[in-house]
Amino acid sequence: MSEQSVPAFSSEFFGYFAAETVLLVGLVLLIVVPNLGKGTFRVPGTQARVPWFFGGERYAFTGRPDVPGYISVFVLLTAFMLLLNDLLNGWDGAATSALVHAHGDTSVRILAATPFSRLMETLFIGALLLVAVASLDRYRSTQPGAVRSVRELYNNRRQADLHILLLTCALGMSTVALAENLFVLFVGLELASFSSYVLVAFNKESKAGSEGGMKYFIVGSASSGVGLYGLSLLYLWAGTLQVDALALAWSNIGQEVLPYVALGLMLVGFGFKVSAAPFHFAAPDAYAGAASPFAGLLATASKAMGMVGLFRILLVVTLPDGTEGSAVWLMLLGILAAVTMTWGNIAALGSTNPKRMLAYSSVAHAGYMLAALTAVGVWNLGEEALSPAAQEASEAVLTALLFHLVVLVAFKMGAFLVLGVLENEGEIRDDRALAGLGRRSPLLAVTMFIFMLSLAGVPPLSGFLSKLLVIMGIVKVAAVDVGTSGASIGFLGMDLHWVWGLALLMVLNSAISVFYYLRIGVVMFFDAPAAGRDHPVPRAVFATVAITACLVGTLLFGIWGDPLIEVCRSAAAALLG
Amino acid sequence: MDLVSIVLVGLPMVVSLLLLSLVGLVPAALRPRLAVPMRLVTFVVGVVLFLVTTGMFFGTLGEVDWLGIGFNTYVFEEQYTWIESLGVTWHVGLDALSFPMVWLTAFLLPVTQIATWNEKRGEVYHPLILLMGATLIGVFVSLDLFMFYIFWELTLIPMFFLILKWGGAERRYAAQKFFIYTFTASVVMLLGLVTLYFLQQPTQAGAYAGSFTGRSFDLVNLSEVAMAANTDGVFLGKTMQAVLFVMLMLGFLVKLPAAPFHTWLPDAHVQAPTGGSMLLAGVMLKMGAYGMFRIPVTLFPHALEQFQFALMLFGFVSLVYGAIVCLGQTNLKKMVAYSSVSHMGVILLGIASQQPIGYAAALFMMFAHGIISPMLFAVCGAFKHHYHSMEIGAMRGMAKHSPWIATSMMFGWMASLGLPLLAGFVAEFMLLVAYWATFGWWILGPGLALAITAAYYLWSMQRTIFEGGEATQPPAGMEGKPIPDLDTSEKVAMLILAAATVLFGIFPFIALDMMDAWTQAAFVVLFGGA
Amino acid sequence: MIDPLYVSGLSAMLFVMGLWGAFTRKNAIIVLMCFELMLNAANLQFAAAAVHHGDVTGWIYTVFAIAIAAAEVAIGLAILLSMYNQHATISLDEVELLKH
Amino acid sequence: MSAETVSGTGLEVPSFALLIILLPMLAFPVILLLGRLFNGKDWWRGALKEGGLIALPVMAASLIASLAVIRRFIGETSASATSTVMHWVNFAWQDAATGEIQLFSMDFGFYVDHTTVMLLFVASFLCLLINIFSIGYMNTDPVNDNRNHRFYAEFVLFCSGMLGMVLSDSFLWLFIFWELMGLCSYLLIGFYYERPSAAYAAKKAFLTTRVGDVFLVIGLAMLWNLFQPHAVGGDALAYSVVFDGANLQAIADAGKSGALQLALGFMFIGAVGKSAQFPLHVWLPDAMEGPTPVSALIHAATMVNAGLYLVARMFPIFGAEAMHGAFTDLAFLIALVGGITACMAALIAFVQMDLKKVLAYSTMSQLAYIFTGLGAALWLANSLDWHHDDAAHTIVVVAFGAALFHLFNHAMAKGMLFMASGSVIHEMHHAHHDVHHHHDHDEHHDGHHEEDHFDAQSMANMGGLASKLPITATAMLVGSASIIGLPLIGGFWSKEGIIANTWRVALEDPRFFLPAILVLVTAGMTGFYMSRMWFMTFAGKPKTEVAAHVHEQTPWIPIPLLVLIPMSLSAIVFASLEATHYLGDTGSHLGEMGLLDGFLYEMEHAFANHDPFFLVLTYIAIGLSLVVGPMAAMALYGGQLADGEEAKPWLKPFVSLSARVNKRHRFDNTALAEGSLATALQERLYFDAWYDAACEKIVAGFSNLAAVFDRRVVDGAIKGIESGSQSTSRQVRSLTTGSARDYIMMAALGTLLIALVLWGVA
Repeated sequence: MSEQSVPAFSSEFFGYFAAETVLLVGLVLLIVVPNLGKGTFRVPGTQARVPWFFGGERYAFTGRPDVPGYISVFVLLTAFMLLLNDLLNGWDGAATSALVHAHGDTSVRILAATPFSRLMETLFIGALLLVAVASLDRYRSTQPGAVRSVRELYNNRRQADLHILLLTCALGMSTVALAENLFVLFVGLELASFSSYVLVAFNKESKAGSEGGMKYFIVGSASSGVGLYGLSLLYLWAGTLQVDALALAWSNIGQEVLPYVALGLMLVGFGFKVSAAPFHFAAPDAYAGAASPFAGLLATASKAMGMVGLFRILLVVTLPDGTEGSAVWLMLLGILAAVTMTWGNIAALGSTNPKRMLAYSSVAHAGYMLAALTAVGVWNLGEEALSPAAQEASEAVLTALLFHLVVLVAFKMGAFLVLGVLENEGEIRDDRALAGLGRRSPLLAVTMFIFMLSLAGVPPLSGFLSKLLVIMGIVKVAAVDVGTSGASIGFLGMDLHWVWGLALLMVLNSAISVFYYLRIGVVMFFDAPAAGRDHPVPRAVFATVAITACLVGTLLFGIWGDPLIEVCRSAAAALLG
Repeated sequence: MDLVSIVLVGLPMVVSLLLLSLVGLVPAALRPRLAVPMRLVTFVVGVVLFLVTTGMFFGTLGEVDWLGIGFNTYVFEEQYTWIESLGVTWHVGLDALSFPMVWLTAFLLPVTQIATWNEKRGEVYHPLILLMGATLIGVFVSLDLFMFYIFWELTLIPMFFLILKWGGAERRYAAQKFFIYTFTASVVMLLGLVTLYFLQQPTQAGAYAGSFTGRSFDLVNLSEVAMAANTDGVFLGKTMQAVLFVMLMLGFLVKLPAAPFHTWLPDAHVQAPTGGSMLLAGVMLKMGAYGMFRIPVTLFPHALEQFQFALMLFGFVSLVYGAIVCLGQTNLKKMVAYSSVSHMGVILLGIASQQPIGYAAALFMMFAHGIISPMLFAVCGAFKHHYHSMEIGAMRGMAKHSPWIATSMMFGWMASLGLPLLAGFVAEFMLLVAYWATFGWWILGPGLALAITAAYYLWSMQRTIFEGGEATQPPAGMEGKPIPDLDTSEKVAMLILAAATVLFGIFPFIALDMMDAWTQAAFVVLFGGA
Repeated sequence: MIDPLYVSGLSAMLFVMGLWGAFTRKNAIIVLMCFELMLNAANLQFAAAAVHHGDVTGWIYTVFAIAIAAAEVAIGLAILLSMYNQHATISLDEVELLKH
Repeated sequence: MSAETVSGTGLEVPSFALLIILLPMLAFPVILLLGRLFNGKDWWRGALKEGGLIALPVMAASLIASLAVIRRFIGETSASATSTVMHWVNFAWQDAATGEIQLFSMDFGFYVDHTTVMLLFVASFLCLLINIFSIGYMNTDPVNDNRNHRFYAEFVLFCSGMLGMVLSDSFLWLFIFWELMGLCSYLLIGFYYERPSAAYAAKKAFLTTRVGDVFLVIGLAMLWNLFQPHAVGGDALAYSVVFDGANLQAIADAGKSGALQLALGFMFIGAVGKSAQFPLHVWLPDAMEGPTPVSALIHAATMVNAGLYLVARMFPIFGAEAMHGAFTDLAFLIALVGGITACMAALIAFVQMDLKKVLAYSTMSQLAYIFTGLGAALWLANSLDWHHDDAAHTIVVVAFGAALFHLFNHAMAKGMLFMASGSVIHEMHHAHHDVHHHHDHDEHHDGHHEEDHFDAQSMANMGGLASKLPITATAMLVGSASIIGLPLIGGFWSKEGIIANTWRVALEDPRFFLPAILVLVTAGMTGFYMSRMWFMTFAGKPKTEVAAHVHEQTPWIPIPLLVLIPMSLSAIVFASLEATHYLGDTGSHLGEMGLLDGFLYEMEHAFANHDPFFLVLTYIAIGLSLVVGPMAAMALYGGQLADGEEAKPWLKPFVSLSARVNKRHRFDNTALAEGSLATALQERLYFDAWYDAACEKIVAGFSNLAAVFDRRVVDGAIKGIESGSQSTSRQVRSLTTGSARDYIMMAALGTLLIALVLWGVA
């Protein structure tokens, strides 16, 4: 793999990181543009006031409350396109990745744009784009052209705040995807997290909104504190937080406790992000309190961000080829996966609030992904003979995981966006909000049902293919690479590794999950509309566009998943080297 | 032309999806007006399907000799790459195992529509029926495990809506139960399929092996590999074969359904609308039996031998227990539903017998029950529709008022209890022959079931259409009103079904011959006939 | 010079205190302070490790971590304010509308 | 007849034989459809007699075709003929073990031998007669308004089933047509479906026979598996395969003769059900709920004979050399079932007041005779070395022939009796109408019958009809005489043979004493109840006003009676033609000895047997059946006709004899009639009650229990999982307490655990 090194902030840098640059510029624009006005600047010591077009009475055109939204959508769309272009076409044909290093020392790796990070960035920006587009309806509080008042100005500002937060979130997530140093990753993570805390608490006019935000913040801060402490322990042990150096250090690990404890503490930090049990508790409250699109963001992009962290520490750092002491987390992660998926599903089973239900389902999905991660660790039993198979196996699993993360954006976000449309009518407290949707708006209801079926893993939707890929990854590891290697393992008398049991648990869990996903369908198509929600669904053009995009993704990647699988595969290969 | 992909699967699926989207797009007020054109279009498509399959049968389309196809070779075979990295292909084809089922589906589609010609909200109902048919045909023509599974699960969705939107009072519960129950079983099956997939050797994965995984979902290739491995050894080893067999069979047994996994069926049937029940009993249950033949039987003959007795017990219990439970039912439709459980037990016994005659019996039972049970459910539907009650004993002497309903009921009931010269008899007799040869005195169970079957059918007739003396007892709520008989469309449907029952009763060889041919070819391969 | 490991021990104590306080105290402000304790434990650790390894990046991490902690408190206070607006309390135990 | 010669002579059954079956079968939908379309139209009722006149030519054609077939085969001595008509289910596969090609075939074909000839004649002849009778009986009965097309349609289908069963060439097709008849009997018994009793009776008949059928079909499955390895064409149930001596030898060599006996035993249970033998006899009396022609059809011409036919078809297997001595147990069982049923049915017949029910029990009893006779014949065939020993050959052949001949005689007599009883009932009905609805004749509709509670079938309402219904009375008399076994006519020839042969076997095999004694006693009992029926109906004074106004008026009805009277009377001709030899032996001609020699031979055998044992036995039997039984009946029920009534001269002696005996020897039987035995007999020995109770309590109870089990336990498990998971969900979700502190605590605990686990690993 050829790698192009670029010093930070050189001209090449802006070429390679055009998307991130666009985001940054957009951020500045979002701060500046709504504030353009007839403001003047008093030259110090004089009475002369020089107009500097900032503050004061805002200009009519730039002060419109919908402008920030358009800017943000435009910026995100541009970034998305740039990333997509990078992802599909590469950079200049020669280099497949670009590395940002310290000035003068290419061994100090800071950021790296690889197919993997590009894919993740595309995912993050894509999810944010969907949220931004959907938010155009959500927070358009006054009609364009109406008389502006102080309150409107206030709204305008809030509008700008929202989109600024989306863009900072985007930057943070991009950083996570690009980071080659765990501390950089952590900084990006915190940037994105802080934005998401505020986004969750954005509904500050409602009790639920502020409460959800508070809980998410408190628990999130606690776990990131734990994570940072784990990071510091790791630094204490290794003297570096650069990923490749850590991997090297890990491969020479001795009988030490420190790194393992550090690893465990970091798992906590990322575990919160992916909402793995028992770090998921705040998630249902946060989802319920937040506006639906932001809840969708937490369930997709934010979770993917946490997964990136896990990939970095588990797959890149602690899993070098067939050495003693690697993949110590195998059993731990297996238990975590089993508990998480079961807990999520069982809890979702009785949830009547669709948002909480989706939150729990998100927990369950985290469990599936952890199960797949567990499987990657299987081959690493310290047997050199397994090394070639190992590479293949972890690639397969990682591909499945990436595919899963990507398509999750389509249907999970889609489901939240549908809820978002309904939220325009009032808060969603239980599934009566969805009642009678089949009659009120058949197409919306069918779309929602498709999202639900996809979440449940019904073919031929992308949720099925992703789940299938995950299962396939696990089974591949359990059934073949280990089974035929002569390694003496067995599960219930079969020539299968016990992680196959995780696959079994996973399919059983999907079966359980059908119950609550299907209930949404039943409520939509069977129950009569609730009082106050019996008129046709309010028009929400932009949200509809976003939902349509999600629907297309759900169907397309399910029926024709091949291209995405290829992309994910090359991304996986890039991450694992 | 690729008849199977384009005409048999593509056409109904595309047409129904287009029509459904159209209904979703027009304003709510206009939707009822679409009912008639929708019905017409879907009906025409259904008839076309039937004509095409019939043409295939007679060889006018494709010039197929259905008796000479052999085992694991197919006609109308088409294969295109679908998901290259995983080795998934769009692989369709027909053989003497799947063709009767496809034919049956194509036959039942228009008949179902006729029987429920005036179903409410027809603009959605009729396209859904067509969609149902498309997915069912998809299951039968799939020769790729991935594709098979996709269609397998897809069948749930139209049926879910049919039950949920057109069903009885408990439809909400029934629809969910139906979906979840069968889905649960089939995800276990899926895990089995995936495990099987990865247990293939990449070197044997054939031309369509996935670029990523190195294996292929192609069933034909897999069967060949398995057959070769099974001739001088055990494909995948004894343990794995047993494990996979169990996992796959679980999915199929629940679908079939075999006791004790049957309880979704009575609920689904009782609540489903007539059309849904007709297709559910007529074709959908056979998916389980078809799947058994297509995958576990073909791939794992050793496991089949190993589990022969267990399989027989499942069939035995389904047959006998199902019949006994039938006798205890007071709801006509529930009784018929349990009778389906009982009859599906016959199929299971046929497979368990591991006799060529038993296989042929099971295959023909699938077909025969596919003709007879829709009629039973059409009768139940007529009871519901015209009498607003399906309680046995809630009415008496209906034969006097509704001779058509009574005659249809009598005919259907008699066909179902295995009267000679009607479709079900040949299968039952062949089964008994095979069963005695394999299991000996266990035959008393099926014998008992035969008697009980007669008992519950006769009992239910006695207490609905007969008796009553001078004052026949009308169903509740209809006292003093004229009691209606079948509609014209229902009459037509009944006549068609009855005619088919008689046709295949007197000339069973129309369908049986090709089943025999398949069985014959299969046995040579599977159980090592030189 | 103090052995960096002693500093690490201190940071470990700080961390445990912070974590313990985070779920034993009801007052949200105090909980925020506990978070600061946890973050500062990490900072101390970074500094100690930087000394231990003689690596300057550890100091840089510390600086960044302090900035992060500051931002966190700012956001935290803002969120607590809005919570106080709605619930008229900053006791974590009295804000339990969303559960199960 | 020898088993070796059975398997085909190359003589083809003419293809028109198919018409015998096909015509009625096709007439079924035609009549049904036309009836449905034109019901109520005048021409349909008048010109076509609601389908009766469609059925009539069809049945006539069927009879003609039958006669043509009979004519071709009646003289054939060598053997039976088979011909395959339709390839039905054919199937071949390669045996896994041997690699041989195995065949499976269910082809349909014809098989004609002497038994077929006889039964074909009986069936088609009686069917035609009953058809004629029905036109008189059904079409003038107002109850049947607008539904006679159903009757005729089901009737022709029934006939088709019977004829098909007789003609078919394998046990499988025998069974297929057998079931077809079962269906039709169900439909016909339940013809008056609106009557609860009819609906109940129909169900009972079908179910009871179904129980037998289940065993039959299992027996067939067993038989199939026994013969499958030896079946050349794959059709292991074809007579040509089953009767083949070599095949049987192979089975015997394989040590499977026990299995074969088992299979035959199972099949016999089917016959027991169909022919209403103990213990599956309960359906037959109830089957009288059907219209009288149906009773005639079922009890005389067709269905009940099916069981006998099935057992008779087993003869070549019993008689095969290979099976020598292997099946004596089964033969005994057959005879025993026959003996018990004969006696039991006769006993019950003593107390029946319903004319048709007496005939029903009489049928049961007579069929039992035939079973006993068949049992004896089968025992003989199985035990004697009759293939090589001429004397033994004759014994076996005559024993078998006697049973079959009794079938013939009984069919003719019973058909006549039922039609005569139908005539009585019908005229009683008419008279009843005339008496009670003289003035509003046009207005009567279904309703009146039920309201009146007048039982036209009860003999308590009759009496003294000999003068009013001369033809009917004559037919009744001849029929009864034939059943009783009046020397020289009808059943005498065959019944004596049956009794004699049963005793003959009893001398060899003491177990047979039981059936032998039973049939001998039953002969006397038969004399009693048949006489009782006749005298109660025709002698004495009319017991009701209705009975006094009866007269023969309905067209069509007397025709079959007039035809059948000479049939029964001329049994001596058949006997002289050595029907017993002919029927029992495919190797003999009809009338081989010539008519006169035959007559002398038979007379000698019957009345002057060289063997003193059989001579005595004959006279005991005659004495019992002709003297003891009828005298007792006369003493109890005899009486002179009302004043001014004049019976026909040939009836007069019987009436006056009965009056004389009645006057002289009348004895008081009140004590007996009110005794517990009589009550038990009234209650049909409680069999029905027990069976009903068993069905109600055990079967229904058990199935209700099973239904509850299914709902509560099997489905309950599913529901339990569902509700259990819901409550688990509640509990799991209750851990999400809503307090942020708890969340942190959980996370901290998790952290601790993770740290500990990893510490442990390290």
